[in-house]
Amino acid sequence: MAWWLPAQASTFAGSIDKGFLAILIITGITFVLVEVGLIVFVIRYRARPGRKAHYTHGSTPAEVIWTAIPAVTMVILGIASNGLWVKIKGRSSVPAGAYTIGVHAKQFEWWFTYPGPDGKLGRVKQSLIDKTSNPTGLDPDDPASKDDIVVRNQLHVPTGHPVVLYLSAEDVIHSFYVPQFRVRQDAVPGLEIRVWFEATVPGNYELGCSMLCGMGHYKMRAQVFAHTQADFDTWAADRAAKAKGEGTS
Amino acid sequence: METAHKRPNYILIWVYLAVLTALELGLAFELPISKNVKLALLLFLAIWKALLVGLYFMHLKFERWNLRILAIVPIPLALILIAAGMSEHIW
Amino acid sequence: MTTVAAASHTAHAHHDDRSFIKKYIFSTDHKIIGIQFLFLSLFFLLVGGFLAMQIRWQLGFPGKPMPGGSLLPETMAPGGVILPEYYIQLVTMHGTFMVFFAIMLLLVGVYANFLIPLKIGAHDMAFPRINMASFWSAFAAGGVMLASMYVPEGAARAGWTMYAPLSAREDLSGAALGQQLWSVSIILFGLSSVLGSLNYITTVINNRAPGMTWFRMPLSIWALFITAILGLLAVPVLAGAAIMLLFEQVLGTHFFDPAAGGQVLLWQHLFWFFGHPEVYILILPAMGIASDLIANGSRKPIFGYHSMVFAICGIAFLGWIVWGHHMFVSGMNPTLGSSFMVSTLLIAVPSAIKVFNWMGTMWRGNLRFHVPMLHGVGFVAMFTIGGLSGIFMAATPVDMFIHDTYFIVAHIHYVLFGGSLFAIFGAIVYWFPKMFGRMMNEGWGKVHFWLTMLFYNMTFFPMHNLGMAGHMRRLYDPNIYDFLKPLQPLNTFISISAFLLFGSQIIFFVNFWWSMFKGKKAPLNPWEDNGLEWTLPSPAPHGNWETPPTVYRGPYEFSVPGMSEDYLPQTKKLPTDREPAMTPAHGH
Amino acid sequence: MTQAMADAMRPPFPAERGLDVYNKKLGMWIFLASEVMFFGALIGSYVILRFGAAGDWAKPGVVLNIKITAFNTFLLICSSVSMVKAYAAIQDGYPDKLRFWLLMTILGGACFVGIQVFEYIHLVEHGFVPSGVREGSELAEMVAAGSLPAATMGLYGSTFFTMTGFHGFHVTCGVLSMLYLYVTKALPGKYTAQDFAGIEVVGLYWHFVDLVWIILFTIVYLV
Repeated sequence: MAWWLPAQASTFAGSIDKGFLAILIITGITFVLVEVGLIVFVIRYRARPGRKAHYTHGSTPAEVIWTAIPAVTMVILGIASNGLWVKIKGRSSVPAGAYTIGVHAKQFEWWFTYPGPDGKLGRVKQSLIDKTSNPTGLDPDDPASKDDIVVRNQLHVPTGHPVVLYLSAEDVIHSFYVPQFRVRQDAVPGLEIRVWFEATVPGNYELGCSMLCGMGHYKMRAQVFAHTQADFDTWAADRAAKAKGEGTS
Repeated sequence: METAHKRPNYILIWVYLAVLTALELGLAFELPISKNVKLALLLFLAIWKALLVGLYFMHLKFERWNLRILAIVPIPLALILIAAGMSEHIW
Repeated sequence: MTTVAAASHTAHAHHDDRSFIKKYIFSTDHKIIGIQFLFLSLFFLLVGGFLAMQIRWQLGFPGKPMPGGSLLPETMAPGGVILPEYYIQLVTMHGTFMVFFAIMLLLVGVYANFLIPLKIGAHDMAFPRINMASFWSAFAAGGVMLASMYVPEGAARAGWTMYAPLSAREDLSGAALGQQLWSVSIILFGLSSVLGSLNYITTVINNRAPGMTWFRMPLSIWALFITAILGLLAVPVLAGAAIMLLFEQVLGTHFFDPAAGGQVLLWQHLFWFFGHPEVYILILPAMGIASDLIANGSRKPIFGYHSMVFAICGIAFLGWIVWGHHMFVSGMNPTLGSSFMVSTLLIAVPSAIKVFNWMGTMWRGNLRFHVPMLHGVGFVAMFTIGGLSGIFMAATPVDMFIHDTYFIVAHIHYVLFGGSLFAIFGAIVYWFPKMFGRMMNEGWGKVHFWLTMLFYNMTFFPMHNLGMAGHMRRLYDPNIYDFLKPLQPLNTFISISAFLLFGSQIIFFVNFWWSMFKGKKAPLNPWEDNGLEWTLPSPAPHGNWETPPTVYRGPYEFSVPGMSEDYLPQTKKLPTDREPAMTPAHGH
Repeated sequence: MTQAMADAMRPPFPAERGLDVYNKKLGMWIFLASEVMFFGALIGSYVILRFGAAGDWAKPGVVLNIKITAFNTFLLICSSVSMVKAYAAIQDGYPDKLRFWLLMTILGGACFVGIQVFEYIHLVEHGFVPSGVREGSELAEMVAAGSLPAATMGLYGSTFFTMTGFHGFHVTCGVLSMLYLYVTKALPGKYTAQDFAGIEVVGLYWHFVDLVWIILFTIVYLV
């Protein structure tokens, strides 16, 4: 199945695939119609001696038909797609109570900030970013940042619970892409962009950068671990305890 | 054959432009009006001046419609670009 | 450059008193300028093809030394193994050369120049000297772009779309001079394009021969005219953006620098506001040319001429309000995304009208499969695939999945290679006699067509599957990702097909040069077409017509009942034809 | 324009009816349409950037000298009037009046460019540069003192110099082409009431440049 759509592992992966297949059917029918028509015409109407082409300048009913059918199809397709689009990317689409994760993209790595026990992400400031001691620019003066967990190139998410990511980029545009979740969103310097999804199938996935971001673009990869809720809670508690033990975030 | 077209009084247009520029300058000072009203007034005066130049100096007022269309067509396109760019900040 | 030198051999039949330099190098004759553009753009097509082969080598055989790669300097490919920084230069320059300097120059530079005066019955362009300036600034732009590959840090490396801030900051991209030269070249290119466009528009509006009314113009001229309007209004926006980018690189301005309040998405809005009309600049002339080829090959009037014209205008109009579909996942306002989706989907309507009308033209025709006709039919077949795959990307939720994957790479190549380039090959063969006075070889032309068709589909169709599997674009080595490892055999297959595709172009190349000197002498009207250009000798002389032709009908009157021949030239006066109500000639 | 004059500037080649405007004039209008898009991109970027800017923009008159620019604006308006007077003069068949008014226009345009160069030198001395505010300059002190907004000065410099710079470049091109026409055509008396295409075409360009300045002056200097 490597040449087909990847496995579905998020709540809207199924809907997106349905949209894909619907378009595949519509375009497939058109494709067969046109290509078979061309082949038939090419064979049937090839030049033969003593034959003359039919003299016509066109037909208005035909024009109306092949204007109206695509127009109606496209409008229906647009309306149908827009519902899903608004559900995924709309302004108020993020479900209430979604688990918050901060994603900080830089050449050529992903940094993930988990909120820790308080469930809140600390404030970040671009000016505080330091390559070794503070890669995401977390503000130590913010109480919410005290228990935050910062992890490099490993995204852990629970299944069965919506997750909202706050995407930021440090230098150039990067793009967050997990094919199995069917989710993609650019991380743009100067903007904080929210994107949400809900993983359904526990497992290991890969996160790739899908926007050319420099010569290391190809290796800007992170691992995605979708845990069951219980496993995720254990992992989070474990990391929180570890962070406390080290005395730093 | 004659000068069928009315030639505008160019000096009068010049006076108009000078007066409008002076008005704009007056608006540039601190005035007891809101910023937005001031902006609207300034844009209004600027467009008025631009129209005077376009219509009289560039003779658009005396040209056929098909040439006027040529002059007008790019403007909505540029406005679409600006509107889309600005909409990034109001959602 | 070889381009100009070769032009010298083309027309020795017409000796006029202009010096060699005036005649062939700094020529103001639209036909010579068209031929100059032809050599220039074919050269860049070749360069772009070479770059593509290197990309395909790396993807098909990652990390293996490339044959002949040891010729490249250490900074690009030490020991013949392509470096990541060289790979992204390859990707960037392949896109830049192909879009701006190959396809756009081939369609707008070559055929707008060569065909407009010939097909509307004018002596020359309205502004011959501006036309010459247009060629030489394109030449300079291409020279600068080519030179940028040989500066110490290498060429621009931010993709042909040059997204800021990667393109704007040398500390992030790793190239300073290469990036700046890209901006300079694009500004020069913008100048060339505007000069060309204003010439084409003026010529079509004011210099049509008596009787050549708007709705008697061939569809190729309609398409080139509308394309010129798109170029006129879109390219200055690119030039403005490139100027801002250049200032960002050189003067340290902050347009796209969020740290100082600049906006990253501003570049994308400006670029795609130009970029989407640009897409139609690249396909509309091909559509027009294909219409001419198919009508001629079918020996039938074009089906639905008026709706074809309106479809061209509709595509051009919609082209201005769809640019946001390149930015669905860019962080753009999602409400804008919804409106851009609807306008984008609507483009399917005029495109469908065109495809069905081409089929209507072939229906009950008497199809002659000369090489241009083969390319015309190939164009329709391949453009259909490219157009249909566009619908996937237009639907926003689906686009979220396949954006920036190989699906879009497949789409753009189906439109630009399967669409534009097939039409261009057809056009080259079709108007070769009018350019050089000789015919291209028919047999080798057919071999070239079939091999290209086969290998082209083997190269680009599997890319749809790569994209569906989630294969991102511009990856130096996809095997970094576990989920892309199973796709390596497919990538290798694509690469081998691409090499064969490139190899089959050698046939065309040889045929082109051989026919120029040794081809069969061309008669006046080898394709039995109705257009005005076929009333002129092959090659057409300087100044085109002694006395202007008078036009009595549209260009597609094939197989008119009651006529002995199956074509009826636009200039042939039948007893029932009335003289056009033309504006009288005016002396100085 | 009268029919006879229009005819004189028409190509001698018989043609299907076009726009009833001679080629050079039509070409100039088409060129101006592309210029609208060019300035539309520059001005549009300014509007978008300023609209989306995080903080306030510098108050008018603090960095830029409005008085001298107002005079410059007036100068450009005057040169537009003198251009149209030159056009009217040759239309009525007075080549000597044409020479006078054309020379006035050239002088006006040249003065405009001169004053703009002077303004630029002055601004750079004070520390206003395309990248914003130069370190250690007079303006940098004002930023530090809070009388200028630090957050938007970078954008201010970028947009100001790009827009006015390209406008100045267009004015320079206009002055040079008018000078060329003055020396090669107007001085030898080659323009007549039947043929003054060059004057009309360069005039259109000149008025357009004036028109752009009217917009720029308002949105850059006064808002």
